[in-house]
Amino acid sequence: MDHFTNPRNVGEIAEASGVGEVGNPTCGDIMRIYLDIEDNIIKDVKFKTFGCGAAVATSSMVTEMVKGKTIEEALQISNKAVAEALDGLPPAKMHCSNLAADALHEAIKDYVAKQQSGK
Amino acid sequence: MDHFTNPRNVGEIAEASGVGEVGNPTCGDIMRIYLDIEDNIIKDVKFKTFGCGAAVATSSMVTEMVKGKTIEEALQISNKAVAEALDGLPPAKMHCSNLAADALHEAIKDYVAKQQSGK
Amino acid sequence: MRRVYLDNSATTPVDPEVAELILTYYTTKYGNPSSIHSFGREAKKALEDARQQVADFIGAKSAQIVFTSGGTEADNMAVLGTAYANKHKGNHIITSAIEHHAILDTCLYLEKQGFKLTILPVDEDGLLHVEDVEKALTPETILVSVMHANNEVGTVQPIAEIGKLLKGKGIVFHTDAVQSLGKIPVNVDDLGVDLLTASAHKIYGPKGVGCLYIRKGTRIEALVHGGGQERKRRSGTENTPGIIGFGKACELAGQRLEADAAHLKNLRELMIKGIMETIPDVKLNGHPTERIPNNVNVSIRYVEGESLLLSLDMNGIAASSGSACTSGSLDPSHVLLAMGICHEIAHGSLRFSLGRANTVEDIDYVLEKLPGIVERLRAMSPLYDNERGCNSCTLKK
Amino acid sequence: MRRVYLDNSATTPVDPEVAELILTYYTTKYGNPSSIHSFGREAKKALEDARQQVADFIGAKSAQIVFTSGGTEADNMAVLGTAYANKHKGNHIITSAIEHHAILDTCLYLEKQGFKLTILPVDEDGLLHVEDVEKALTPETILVSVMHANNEVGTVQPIAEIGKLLKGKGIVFHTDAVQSLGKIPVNVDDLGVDLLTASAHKIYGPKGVGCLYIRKGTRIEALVHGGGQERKRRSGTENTPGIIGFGKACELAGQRLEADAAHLKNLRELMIKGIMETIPDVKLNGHPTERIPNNVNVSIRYVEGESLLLSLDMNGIAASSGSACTSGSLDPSHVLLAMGICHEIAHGSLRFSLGRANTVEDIDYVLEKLPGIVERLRAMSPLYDNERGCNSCTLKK
Ligand SMILES: Cc1ncc(COP(=O)(O)O)c(C=O)c1O
Ligand SMILES: Cc1ncc(COP(=O)(O)O)c(C=O)c1O
Ligand code: FES
Ligand code: FES
Repeated sequence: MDHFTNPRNVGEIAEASGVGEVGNPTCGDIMRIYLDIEDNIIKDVKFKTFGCGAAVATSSMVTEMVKGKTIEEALQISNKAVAEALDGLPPAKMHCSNLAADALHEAIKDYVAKQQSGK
Repeated sequence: MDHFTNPRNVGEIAEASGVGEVGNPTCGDIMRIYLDIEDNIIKDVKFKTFGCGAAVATSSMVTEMVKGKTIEEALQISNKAVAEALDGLPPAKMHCSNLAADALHEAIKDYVAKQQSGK
Repeated sequence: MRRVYLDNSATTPVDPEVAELILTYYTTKYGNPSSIHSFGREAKKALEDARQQVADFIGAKSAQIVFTSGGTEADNMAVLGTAYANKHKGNHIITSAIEHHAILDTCLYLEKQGFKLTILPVDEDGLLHVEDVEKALTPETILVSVMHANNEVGTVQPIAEIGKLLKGKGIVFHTDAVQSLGKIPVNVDDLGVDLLTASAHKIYGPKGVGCLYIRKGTRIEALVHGGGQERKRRSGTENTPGIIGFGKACELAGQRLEADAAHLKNLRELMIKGIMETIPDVKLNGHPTERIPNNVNVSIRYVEGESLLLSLDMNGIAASSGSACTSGSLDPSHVLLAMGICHEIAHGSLRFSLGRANTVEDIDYVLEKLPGIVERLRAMSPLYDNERGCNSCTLKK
Repeated sequence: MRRVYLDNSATTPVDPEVAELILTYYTTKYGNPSSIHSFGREAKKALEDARQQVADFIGAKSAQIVFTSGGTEADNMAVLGTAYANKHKGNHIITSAIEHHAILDTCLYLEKQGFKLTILPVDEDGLLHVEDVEKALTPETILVSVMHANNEVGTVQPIAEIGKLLKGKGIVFHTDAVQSLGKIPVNVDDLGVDLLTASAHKIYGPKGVGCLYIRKGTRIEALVHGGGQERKRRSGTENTPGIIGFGKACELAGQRLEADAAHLKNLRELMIKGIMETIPDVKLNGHPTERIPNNVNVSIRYVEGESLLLSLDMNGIAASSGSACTSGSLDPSHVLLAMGICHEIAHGSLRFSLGRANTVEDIDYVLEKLPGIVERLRAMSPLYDNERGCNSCTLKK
C-alpha cells in the first residue's frame, strides 16, 4: 500500500535518454517511464501512470528497483519480480504489473534505438 | 377451532336408521355418519372420522346443523353452508367439508333405501 | 402453557451467538463484499472466513463452496447445473424415491425436458441398496443423487459405498446432506461425493442460506446469471450477514457434534421407548440403527396425522407429519409410501425431530400428553372399532 | 478517521428497527411457515403481513408478490421464467444496453439458447427512447425488460410510456426497480408493468431478500423446484426473518419517501455544485433532471477510477466506480460506454450514492478531500500534460 500512498519517482525527465509508453491490453490503462542513463547505468528514472492502484504501486516499485542498475540488469526485471517485491498481488491484478515492466522495457528499447541512430 | 377441540356428537348409534360412510377422493380420509330418524325428523346423529382437523370440525358442525331437521332440510345442507357456519375454511381445506356433507347425504340415502326395502 | 418445539428437522432457532454476529453485519459492517473500499473489504474478509468455516466442517477446500439461498437452491443447482453442463455426455439421471422434493421435483422437471430418469426404490426401513444403483447405471448416466439422511424417517444412506462404486466412472455424484449435517460426521472425501448440499437453518443458522460443495473439476452450469459473484457460479449480492451466520453455525456444530449427538440420541431413545410402552398399535418408521440421532417417526394406527398434530399443538407441542413442506399438502408422505407403508397408516404418521435445546422434561411432557390424545382420536375413528382398514402393509394388528 | 459511506446504491445498512425485528424471528419466532403448529402459524402470519407491506408499497395485491433471494434472482426469474413460459408464442426479447448484469447476462444466456435479442441503445444522458422500443417490436416479441432507474448514472427511464405502448399487445413488460424503489414513487399500475423486481438491501432491509411482482394472469415458469412454497412459484424454506425485514423496510420507506427524497436531493445538489466548482474537467454523467435523488456520477478526466476510489478510501470515503458488481472487474462500465463516453473517460468515473444517514458534513468532508486527491493523481497522469487522449467522446477540454 505504501507504494500507492507515497509513490516514488513520479514525474518526468526533461531530456530523457529513453522514454517508454505502453497501454495495457487487458484494461486499457496507460503508463510512461523516463530513463536517464549514463555509462550503461540507470542514474535516474521517473514515471507517470493512468492506472489502477496496483499500476501505481508496481510502477513506483519498478522505478525503485532499477535505479542504479545496468540496462542488462534492468532488462531482467519481470512483472513477477515486481509483484514479489510488493509481497504479492491478487491474481486479478497481476496484469497491472505488466504495465510497469513493459514500459521499462520499452524505455530501454527507446534508449538503445536512440543510441544506435545517434552514432 | 372449538368444533375440533370439543367435537359434538362423536360416536355411534347402535340401531341407526341410516349410516353413511365416504372416503374423501382428494385425501383418502374417511368419515361415517349415523342417523336416528323418526317421522322424517333427524332425532339423533353421531359421527366418526379418520380425517384432518377440518374434517373433524366440519363433521361436528354438520351433526349440530341437522339435529331436529327433516330429511328434506338436511339434504339441502351443502359443504359451503358448513364452511360458512364455521366462519370459513382456507381454500385448501374446502374439500374436507365435502366429507361431512357427503357422508350425511349417504346416510340419508341409506335410510331411504332401508325404508323402501323394509316396506 | 409449556411450549415444546420438536420440529427441528423443519427448522431450528438461530443460536444466540450466531444471531448476534449477523446483527453486526446488518447494522455496522454492512458493506457489499464486491466493493473495493474498506466497508467492502471488511465484508469480503468475513465472507471468506465463513467460507473457510463451512469448508472445514465438511472437509473441503474453501474454493469449493458456493453459497446459495438455501438447501433447495443448492439441490436445484446440483441437478440442473450438472445436467445442463453434461448433456453432451449423456442424459441419464439416477435418484431415489425418498429424496426431498427439491431433488425429486427437479429431476422430474428434467425428465419432462427429455432426460431419462431412474428413481430407485428403498426397503421397508427406508434404505437404498447399493446394488440397485449399480444395476441402474448405463453408459448415458451423468448424475447420481442420493440423500445422506432422510428428512422424514431419518434413515442414513450408504453414501460412502455408492461413492466407491462410482469412483472413476466419470459420473457426478451428489448427496443432499441437509439433515445429516451437524448430526453425524459429514466429510466430502469420506463420502466420495462430487457435490454436496447443506442448509444453514437446520443447524441453528439463518434461513435463506445454504451452499453447494463442488469438487474441483466438476462441471456445473450456473442457474442465476448476473454480477458474477461466487466465481461466476452464483450471481447476486452475497447475503453476507447470513453467510457469516452459516459459517459460525458450522463452527459451533463442529465443536459440539459429539455432545449434540449423544444428547439427541439419549432423548430419542427415551421418547421411542416411552411411546412404544404407552400406546398400542404403533410402529417406528425408519431404520432401527442407521438413523440420525434426532429423528423419531412413528405411525399411530387408526388416527389421522393432522388431527394428531393439531391436538399436540393445542398442548403446546410442535411436531410434524411428513416434511414441513408437504405437511400443508394432502398427499401422504411419498417417503412412507416408498417404504411400502399403506396410505392409511402413512396418514397417521408423526415426526418428532429433536434439537439441541430439548430436555428430558420436554420428552416427559410429550409422553404425558400423547397417549390421551391418541385415545381421544381413536375413539373418534371409524377404523378403530371395526378393525377394517389396511391389509397390504407391514403394520398388522 | 471520519468514515463516510457514499455507496448506498451498492448496499445500505439495515435500519435498526428492521434489524431488531429480524432478530426476533431468528431466535424466538423461528417456526417454518409451512408447519401447521403454532410456531409455524406465527411465522406464516408474519410472512403474509410482510407480503402485504411490500405489495402496498408498490400498489400491488399481496398474492402477486413472490419472494426471492434478491434482485438478481428476481431478474433471472422475470427473464427466464417468461421466456420459458412463452416460448410457444414467440422467441424475441427486447432489453436496453444499460441494464444491470442480472438482466443483460440472463438475456445473453437465452440468446445462446436460440432466443432472439434486441438490445436498445440509450442517448448520452442514458435515456432510452420509447420510439426505439416501438420500432424493435416484432410479432415474435414476448418480453420487454427495461430498468426503472439505472444503478450507475441514476437516469430514470420512461417506463409508464413504454407501458402504455405495450398495453394490450400481449407482450410481458418487466422493469427492474431495484434502484428506484424508496427513492421515487413506484406503482405497478402507474408504470403499467407486468413484472417488477425489487431488492431489500437497497432500501435499508437485509441482503439476500427480494421479490418479483407478477401481475395476475402473467405466466411465469418456476426456476427453483421443490417444496412448492410461494404458491409453487419459488420453492425453498422461506427466509421468514429476512422477508419480514423486507416488509418492515418497505413500510418505513413508504412513510419516509418524500422526506428521504428531499433530503437526498439537497445533498446531491450540494455535492454536484461543490465538485463542479472546485475541480476542472469534470462531467456529470446521467440525465440532468430525470435521475433518482441519491445519485452523483462524475467523470474526472485524466485520472483512473480505481486510483480515485483507493485514495478516497484512504480518507475514509466509500464510493464506487461503475456498479459494485463490476468494480472488481477491469472493464469500463458498459453503461457509460453505451452513453457514448469513451473508454478512457469512462475509466475515470466515480459514483457517489447517498443514503438516508448522510449529512451535510459528510458532503463537506468529501468536498474538502476530493480536489487534493484529484490533483495528486493528475500530477501522476501521463494524460494530463500532453492533452493527448480522447477525441471521440463528448467530454472535450
Ligand atoms: C433433505 C432436505 N433437503 C433439502 C431441504 C431444503 O432446504 P431449504 O429449506 O434450505 O430450502 C430440506 C429442508 O427443507 C431437507 O430436509
Ligand atoms: C438495478 C439493479 N438490478 C439488480 C440488482 C441486483 O440485486 P441484488 O443485489 O439483490 O441481487 C442491483 C444491485 O446489485 C441493481 O442495482
Ligand atoms: S487495472 Fe489497469 S493497470 Fe491495473
Ligand atoms: S385432509 Fe382429508 S379430510 Fe381434510
